Amino acid sequence: MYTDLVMDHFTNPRNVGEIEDADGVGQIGNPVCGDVMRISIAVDDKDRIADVKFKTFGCGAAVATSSMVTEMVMGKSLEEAADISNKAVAEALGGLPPNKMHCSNLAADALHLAIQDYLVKNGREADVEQFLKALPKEREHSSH
Amino acid sequence: MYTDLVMDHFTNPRNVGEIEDADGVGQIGNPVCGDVMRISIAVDDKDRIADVKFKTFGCGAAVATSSMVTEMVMGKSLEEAADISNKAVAEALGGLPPNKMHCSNLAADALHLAIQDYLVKNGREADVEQFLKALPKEREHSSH
Amino acid sequence: MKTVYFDHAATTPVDRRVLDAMLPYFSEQYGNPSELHRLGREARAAVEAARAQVAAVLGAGEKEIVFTAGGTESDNLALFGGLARSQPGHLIVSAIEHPAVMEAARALNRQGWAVDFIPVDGDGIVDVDAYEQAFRDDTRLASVMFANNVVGSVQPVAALARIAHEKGALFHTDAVQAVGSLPVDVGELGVDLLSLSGHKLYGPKGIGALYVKRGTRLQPILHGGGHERRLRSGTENVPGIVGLGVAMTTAAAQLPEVRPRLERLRDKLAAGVAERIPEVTSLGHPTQRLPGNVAFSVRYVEGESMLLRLDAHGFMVSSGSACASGSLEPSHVVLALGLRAEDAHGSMRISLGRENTEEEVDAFLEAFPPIVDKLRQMSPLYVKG
Amino acid sequence: MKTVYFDHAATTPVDRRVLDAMLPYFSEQYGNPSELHRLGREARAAVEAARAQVAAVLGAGEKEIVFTAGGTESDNLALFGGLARSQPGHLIVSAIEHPAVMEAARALNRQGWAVDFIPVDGDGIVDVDAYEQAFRDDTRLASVMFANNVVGSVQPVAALARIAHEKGALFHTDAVQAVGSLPVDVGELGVDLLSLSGHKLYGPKGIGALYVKRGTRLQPILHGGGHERRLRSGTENVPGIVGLGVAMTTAAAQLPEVRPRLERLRDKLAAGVAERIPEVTSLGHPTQRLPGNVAFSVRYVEGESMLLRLDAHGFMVSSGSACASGSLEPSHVVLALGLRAEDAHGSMRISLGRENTEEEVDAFLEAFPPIVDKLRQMSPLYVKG
Ligand SMILES: Cc1ncc(COP(=O)(O)O)c(C=O)c1O
Ligand SMILES: Cc1ncc(COP(=O)(O)O)c(C=O)c1O
Repeated sequence: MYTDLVMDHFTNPRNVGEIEDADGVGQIGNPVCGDVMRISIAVDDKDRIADVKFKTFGCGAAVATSSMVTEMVMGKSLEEAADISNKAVAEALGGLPPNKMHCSNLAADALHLAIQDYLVKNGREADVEQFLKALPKEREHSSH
Repeated sequence: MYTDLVMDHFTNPRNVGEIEDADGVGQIGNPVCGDVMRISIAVDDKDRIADVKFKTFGCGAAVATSSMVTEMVMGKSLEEAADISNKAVAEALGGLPPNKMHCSNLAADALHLAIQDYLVKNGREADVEQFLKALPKEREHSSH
Repeated sequence: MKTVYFDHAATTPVDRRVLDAMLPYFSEQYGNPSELHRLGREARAAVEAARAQVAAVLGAGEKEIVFTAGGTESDNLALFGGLARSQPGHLIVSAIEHPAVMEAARALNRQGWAVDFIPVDGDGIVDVDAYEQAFRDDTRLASVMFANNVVGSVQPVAALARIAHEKGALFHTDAVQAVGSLPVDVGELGVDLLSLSGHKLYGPKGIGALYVKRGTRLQPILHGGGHERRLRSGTENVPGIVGLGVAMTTAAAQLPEVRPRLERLRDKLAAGVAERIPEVTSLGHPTQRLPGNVAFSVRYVEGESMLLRLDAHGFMVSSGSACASGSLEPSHVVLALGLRAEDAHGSMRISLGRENTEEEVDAFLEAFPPIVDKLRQMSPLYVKG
Repeated sequence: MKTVYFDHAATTPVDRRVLDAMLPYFSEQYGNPSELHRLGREARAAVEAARAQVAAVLGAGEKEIVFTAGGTESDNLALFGGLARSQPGHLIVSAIEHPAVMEAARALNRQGWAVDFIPVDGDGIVDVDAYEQAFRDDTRLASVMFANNVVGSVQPVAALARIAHEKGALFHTDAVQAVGSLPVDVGELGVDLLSLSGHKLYGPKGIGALYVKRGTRLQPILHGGGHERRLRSGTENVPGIVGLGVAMTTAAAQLPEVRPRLERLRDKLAAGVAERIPEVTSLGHPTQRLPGNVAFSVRYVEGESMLLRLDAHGFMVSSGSACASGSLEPSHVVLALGLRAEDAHGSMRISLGRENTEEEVDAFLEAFPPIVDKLRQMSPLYVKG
């Protein structure tokens, strides 16, 4: 049911862990639903993601999308990173089973929350609006 | 579904045919129902069945019960022959499948009708009553 | 004694290639397709590959194939499942349906559905005018079989489906006898639901499929774990499904060769019987019929007694439909053709299959007339001595 | 890589003896049991011999065994068939039934039946008081499974059946997980209906049976040719039926040897996991449980991720019930035991079978702790680093 790439990211997840003194941290999901993802980022002075790490409680898809998103954004500008959608992550993995698309595919949202966290912490609320049009608004997901 | 004995009587039926100038003939069944049996008898002067033959249109059970009844009554007295029931014929064959008990197991009835025919032809209506208590009265069977 | 199997409409032997394909799935690749581990995933892949095979042969999409336990379940799922959502209304079936459709329709009738049984002509073809006129405002579904299991007649399914759709009803066809023997393309037919069964096409018993056209609303009749896109719960019969897939592919590949060959044998057999035995009525349509089906009625003798004597000579045939009820009633199909009950009792079905040969047909034509003769001599209905 | 199959509750490999017994019935003895010719009669005899085998193991009469296509169909036939004649009334099922009973009960509920779901205690045993009090004047049937497929708990079936009968209701038990693993005697249990499935006891997939106590009124859910004493139409799956018969006999013969061996392995495995891994909750009753079932919940990690990592190490286990819906909900069984949803997500089921060895258990106890450790390191919920 999972593509080889999903299994690869699940079995050998990239960038696992937590950045100490991270510039931004985003967490999404709910243990009751079976998926929690936390992404921490280090941002350099050119607004680039210098480092990114994740921790995830969840199924194979949850781990793989988390791992994939860290790989996709490493070294990217915040603006580019903000453009990455959950859908794009799933596509980069060669697709996910239909029943995994909704709940376990939230890694991009966690990333966006980490970016928002960074921007807010640095007094750049204005950029939040600009970068993150489709920001997850503590989605329905978290409470269902 | 049929016992070996049924198959034997079906495959090698005993006493097939029609007695010319029979002393008594009995026919029962209805082609619409798929079973017709005709039994003809020759009766000697000691009221014994000197010869008996059958013709049958019907399934394996119909043929086998016809054949069996002729074997059972050959040489018997009319009184003994009149005592043989359809059930006894089925038992002598080692049993019949349940769905064959009702419609295809009428050979004894045909025999009884042949005995009745003989008795009536010979002015012995009184004996009919005595010999054939359970005479088939053109049973429900024939019309269903 | 050499035996000759002439009862392929009742069931067929599993093809060697089919069995070989199935074998690994019993004791080695035995995973449950719902499980995520390796054995489970491999079983899932096997099931989906078989689904693709079935779909390809029918010209269907993979998501339109639901695996069931056989033709009977497919028929029941089509009728009960197709009608479950609606208030009882009206249902149309032909008068010569297999009991799997007939009894499902009767059960629906007991639940409040009005049912019309459409008559057939003397050749066993559905009366299209009567069919068309039977539709009512509340007709929800019409079900007419593709090819009849007793007399072999093939129905004008595409036309019947078109009419049902014009009237706003669903159309189901029981193609259990047709799939594998005739080309069956759901696109050309335009049907909404189509039933098939593995054991009629050299696949295993206990497996079948229902084609469910995309968008057709169907309710399950077996509830549970939600297998088969929620339409049929129960752990998948993986070896059976794999076998069905290969059986479909094999049958489709062989059809262009097998079909004309069987038609020739069929016609030779039918002509031979008619020539050699007086007072035989052939049953079903002369040309619009299953390639392997020969059906006729022999006057003055009863079907079972012919069948048993033929069996004693090594020929396995059927006296009509294989009905577990052991009913002694003459076949409702033969009666629907207009035969008198006494003649219907004398009906017989020979159904040829791939492995049958011309020698076997010749041997039958030798063996059969003396058997009929002997039985007629024994019959009180036979006048000419 | 050597693989270890620890998922016998999902399905089992077909036993060699079972497969050998089945093989002739595919391509040689392929007759349709409803046909009267030699091949048909031989198939009929094989079916009836298998029925006798199944009946003997259960302590039932031969006429009390109905062959179906599996556990799901048996469960559905018991519930829908057992209730069909009556006006909608009241139905009792346990809160931990398999979806085959649960969803059938829900479907009946949509048709107007009131349904009570009886809770279980923390060990997964039905609350007998709550059960008894749930009966109403119009309760027609109670269904409580013999042994649970997720947490392995074994229910007091005989007592539950007795109560149902005192209240004038029918009693059904889904014994799909029990038959073959525990002694199951319908006389001692006093049940009216009992479901079993071939592929859970080293028999083939796609075959099952329903025990129907003499005198129990049941309506078919599959209508057609009237097979199985009119209770289940459809050409008999002869190889499957033959396989089920041998599987039952074989399982019963091996039970006295296999059961204590599995119980020992089970207890060693459960103890080993509890010893080596902190914050693990074992699930189900400590002793009143299936011989091969080990179930537990591991905090801070999710079941599927454990399962997939174990699979990568060659160990095949399940994260709960094999559910084709691919639901992401935590198991309703584990929730019914009182676990919080977040902990229920970390549940895992190991189900041992005949061919498992102590070495395999030891290997698992080696491999598993580092996997949990790695996943916990990755978990944002795991606080102690
Ligand atoms: C036309 C037709 N429909 C349905 C069936 C039932 O199929 P199955 O025996 O696979 O249940 C059969 C054969 O038995 C058939 O010939
Ligand atoms: C307790 C229980 N009941 C019913 C079933 C359904 O059986 P089947 O898969 O044979 O339909 C299963 C297994 O899937 C089960 O474990």
